[in-house]
Amino acid sequence: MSNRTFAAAAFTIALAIVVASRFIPNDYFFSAAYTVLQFIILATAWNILGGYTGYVNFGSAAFFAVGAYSTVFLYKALHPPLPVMILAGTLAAGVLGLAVGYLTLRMRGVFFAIATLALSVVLYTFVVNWDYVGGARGAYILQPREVPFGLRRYIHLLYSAMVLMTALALVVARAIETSFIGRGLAAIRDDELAAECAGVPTLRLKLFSATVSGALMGMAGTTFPFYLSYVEPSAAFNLSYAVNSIAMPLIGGMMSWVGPLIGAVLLGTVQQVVQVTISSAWNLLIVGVLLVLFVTLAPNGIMGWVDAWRRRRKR
Amino acid sequence: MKCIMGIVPLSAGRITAVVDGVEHDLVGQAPEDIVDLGIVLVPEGRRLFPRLTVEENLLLGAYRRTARAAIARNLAFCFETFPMLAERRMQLAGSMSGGEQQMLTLARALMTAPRILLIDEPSVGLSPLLVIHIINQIRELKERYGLTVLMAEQNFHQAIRIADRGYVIVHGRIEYEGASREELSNNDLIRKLYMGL
Amino acid sequence: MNRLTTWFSAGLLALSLALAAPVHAQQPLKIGFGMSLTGPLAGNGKAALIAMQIWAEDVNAKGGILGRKVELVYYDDQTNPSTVPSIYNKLLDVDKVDLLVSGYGTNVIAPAMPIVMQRNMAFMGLFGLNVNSKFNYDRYFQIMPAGPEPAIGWTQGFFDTAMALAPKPQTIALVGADAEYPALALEGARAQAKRTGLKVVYDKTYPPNTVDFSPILRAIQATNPDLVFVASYPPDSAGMVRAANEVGLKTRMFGGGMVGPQFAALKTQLGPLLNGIVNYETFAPDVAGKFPFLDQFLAKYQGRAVKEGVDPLGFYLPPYAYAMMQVLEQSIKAVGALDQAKLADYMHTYEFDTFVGKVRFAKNGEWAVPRMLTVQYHGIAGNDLEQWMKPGHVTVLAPASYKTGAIMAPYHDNKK
Amino acid sequence: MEFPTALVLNAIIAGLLLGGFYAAVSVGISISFGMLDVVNIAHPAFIILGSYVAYIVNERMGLDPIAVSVVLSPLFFVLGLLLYRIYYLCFEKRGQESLRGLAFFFGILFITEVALVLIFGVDYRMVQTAYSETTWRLGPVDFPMRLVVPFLVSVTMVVGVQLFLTHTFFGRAVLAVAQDQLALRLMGVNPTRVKGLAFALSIATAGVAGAFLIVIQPVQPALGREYIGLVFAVCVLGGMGSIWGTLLGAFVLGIAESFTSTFFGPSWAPAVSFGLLLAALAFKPSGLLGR
Repeated sequence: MSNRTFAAAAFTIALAIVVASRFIPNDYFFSAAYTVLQFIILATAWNILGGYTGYVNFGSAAFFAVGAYSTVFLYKALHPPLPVMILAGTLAAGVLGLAVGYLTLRMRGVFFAIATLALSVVLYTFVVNWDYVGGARGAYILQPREVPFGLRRYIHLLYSAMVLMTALALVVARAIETSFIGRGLAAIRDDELAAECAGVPTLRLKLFSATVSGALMGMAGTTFPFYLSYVEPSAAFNLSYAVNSIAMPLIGGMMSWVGPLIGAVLLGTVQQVVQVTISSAWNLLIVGVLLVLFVTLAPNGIMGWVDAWRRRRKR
Repeated sequence: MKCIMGIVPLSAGRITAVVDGVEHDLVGQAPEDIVDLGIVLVPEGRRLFPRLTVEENLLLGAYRRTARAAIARNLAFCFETFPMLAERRMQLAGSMSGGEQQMLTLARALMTAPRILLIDEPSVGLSPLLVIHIINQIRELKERYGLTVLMAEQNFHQAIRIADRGYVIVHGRIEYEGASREELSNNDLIRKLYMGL
Repeated sequence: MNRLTTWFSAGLLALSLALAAPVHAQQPLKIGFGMSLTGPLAGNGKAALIAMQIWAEDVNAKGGILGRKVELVYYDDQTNPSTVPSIYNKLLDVDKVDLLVSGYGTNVIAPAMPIVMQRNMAFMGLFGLNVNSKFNYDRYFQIMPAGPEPAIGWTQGFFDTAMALAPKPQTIALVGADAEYPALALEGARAQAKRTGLKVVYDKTYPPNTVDFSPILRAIQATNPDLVFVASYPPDSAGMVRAANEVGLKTRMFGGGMVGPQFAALKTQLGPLLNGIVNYETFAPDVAGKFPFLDQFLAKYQGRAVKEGVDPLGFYLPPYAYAMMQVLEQSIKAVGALDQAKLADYMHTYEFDTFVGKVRFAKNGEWAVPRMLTVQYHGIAGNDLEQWMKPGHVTVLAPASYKTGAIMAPYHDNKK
Repeated sequence: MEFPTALVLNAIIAGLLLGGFYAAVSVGISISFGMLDVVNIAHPAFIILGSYVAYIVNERMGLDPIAVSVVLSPLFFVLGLLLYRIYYLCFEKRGQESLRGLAFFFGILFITEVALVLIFGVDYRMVQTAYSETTWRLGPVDFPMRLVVPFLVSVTMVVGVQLFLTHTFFGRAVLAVAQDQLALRLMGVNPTRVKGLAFALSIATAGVAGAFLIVIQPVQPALGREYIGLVFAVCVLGGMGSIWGTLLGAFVLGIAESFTSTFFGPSWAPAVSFGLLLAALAFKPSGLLGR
């Protein structure tokens, strides 16, 4: 399937889902789905740099927070319509991604991961000390009382935006994967030096991949302030974003765009279910145990299983 | 040689070694256990620990129990044989030139107090002058310690200078076997292979 | 394309499975909330939960409310605000609860607000700081006794006490953690300093995970302030108190807004180090006479708390969690129905008699009159818990109607 | 901005004391991550575990937490051996350690955290020691024993580790093991065994560091997360695989933190520390004393 067909299909399905969801009377579906979709975007975005290119980003929370805080800033400063805020947050996080891309010039492997972690701490400190966006106190972002498109509640609008953004993230990820860019990135992942010798424009590709990855993560964060109504730094920079955006592609499989999607749907749903069924410390335990089990027993994630199964069937 | 050391699994045949009159079957043993018998390989491509100092590299050679007993004597011998190493004992191994590294590799192997020394391509990447030097050092070791040395070397002329016995291996098969220097150098096969005659 | 649909529908299916919880008959009266049972605020969250469970048992023993048994439906919000919207939507749409109350603290109350407001539910908040200032929701009520202007009410006692000192203090240092509560308390303190004409000579914040506080206190000491106001959370409160002791801080009043000394853990661990500190409390054994019937609750609570491994004293949050439920109980009984508008009306209009005293709500849902106690710890020896359960070590300095003694200033003289 | 002598002196001393503690929490990472290439992100969780062990023994028997932790460090050593065994069998043997190993340790981090929550609850715990409230004063400079005792034990431990690594055959094998495992085998050393023992040593240091932690500040199960950034920062800033570097890096971060706190505003301390780390990574990736 060509990328264009795929994109058309993805957006058609996304629109269909949006329309179909209007008949779901239950708001819990929307907020739970919102969370899972948010993780799909984060996992997909992380995978562009982490899975395709082999640079482990520990600072997903920072990109997410840049998206969220750009919305907070614009809300306070100009109060523009939602699409503008989404676009602005995506761009801002993309710029941060570009900066992180330059870090890849000098660092590889764990050093890069630690640099992104450090970057996240530095950004956190800046946000805490930036009073205009609420600083340590946090900021209140009120959901508008009027909801456009005849939707019943604002969460439905946020959910619909999330569905479309998820489709966009998947289309972008798949396009990168199947194009010459994806092959270049894979070459970098396998052996950066050899790739460079073979004429792969490694720097440009890395910058591109870091920028796109960062922008998508930021995009996932742009609607977060409206979802919560109240943002404070520790919520926006929560460790769970960094952990989940690594764990989900790992569980799903990192070689293709389908892996993070499956991982996010699986782990995200399990988290949602566990949260409302086993309400105690045990729910963190489940994430921990799942993580350990998957990396020990299914080293290539669920997609690894699927591929192995397919290969066996062909034979 | 990698088969002897247990690094590459054996496809067929037997490997045995007689150390101190006891015969050992080497097949299926881990490299570290083979080293424990006194059989030591000087690997191709040097394989030093680049971020350790010369001295640390040497001391690591003396890890096995029997080597620790003789550590002072062996260290003194290494520094005497390769005075350059004594000068640079605090330098990081990775920052030395190729020839120096080759000497360190050899010295490090000696620190293990070997009974049988296997040397894989000692001349790779070295200038002709250095090759002569290294080969001379190997001869000295052999004579001084009564070491058994098994050396694989492309540089035929240098190699046969010190060899008691020689085997010519072409494409993995032994094509010729000789017991002395003369026997080896006056041979059709050798001439054909090495001198293009 | 087929693959994509499959994955999406798999996701939707998984979600809908989660939604398909069994729907019970409308028999019990369900009260729903999220509570921090894990994460940084879990200590308080669990303590509050125990108090609410005790309330439910008490009510059910008396035959429930409106003839219906009370059932608490709660989920762990992990002290993570992002979990809150799903929890409250689930409570409303799947569990079909009749009433909502909040979890513990501002950052889990605020995310519940838009959902509560869309459904026009009456909403009781448990120790949220000025949450309603942005939402202006007329069915929001809050049980923490900080008054209609929480930042001001919170700090009032400290400044009233300070300004009564002779000679009048001139300078003040403000310090607090980079987090939501300390930021608000500092905001209040700044306003109070302005009002009382105190000169602010130090005004800085620190990251909550700071290990060593002595550099901060030395910097403060270098400005030689008459008063030091601290707004902190438990771990940094402990660090501050210890560092003040080690640095040998000299000032006339020290403390004000420290969270932590209210709990048994810090009371016993810091012990004599707390001597001389002026701080806020919501209850003290010295004024137990003003809290009739509270002792029977505390007796029940303390028995359970030890088993659950949470604060064994239960002076701080649990009585208020219980009182929050009492307010609901009394309103429902008076209204005779679960009509949210009528409940809210009733709560705005009438005064409630709870375990924490008489409560009346202001227009914005906060207490009409602030009643945060300002106390001074003194005469503490050793690290046993017993001394804290009896009167004599916690003098109440403000508000006037609760006052049990005079302040002993300066702070460092209390250290012998 | 003024810099009075007494404040500067105190800031230096406080920074050194803090740095000593940071060195203790990071030295294990310096071994496992710096020398063995095992990205043990769960290290802080074992530190917290150490805190709780020290706490229980202190509470039940009134023994000094630091002494307890030193005596009980063999337990942590054994725990480390077991953990490495699992790690080796699941990841190293299959040659896929980096990212999956990282996720594995993330999982271990959560599991340890939850285990602690289930056993001890979520409340903050502290210990009281004989020296907790003593402060020596030398002129204008304060030496709070609460920090001095951990500092001394920590520096002893770190220096001990360094001497052990550079002056024993085993220690040198640890230094070499990540560089060339095959060459090490040719010296008659079993690299897996070396790595296992060295990893166990790193976990043993975590146990001791845990006792320092609970002497210095109150501890709750999730506190470990706060230290993830710090331990890697110290290790990388000091230089990978160098124990002296770790000690130096810890002192640098400690002093940077105490100076920022004293003179500029404590709120900026993390930005300064991690800014230093970023700068180090960008301009001298091998760290201060990296080889």
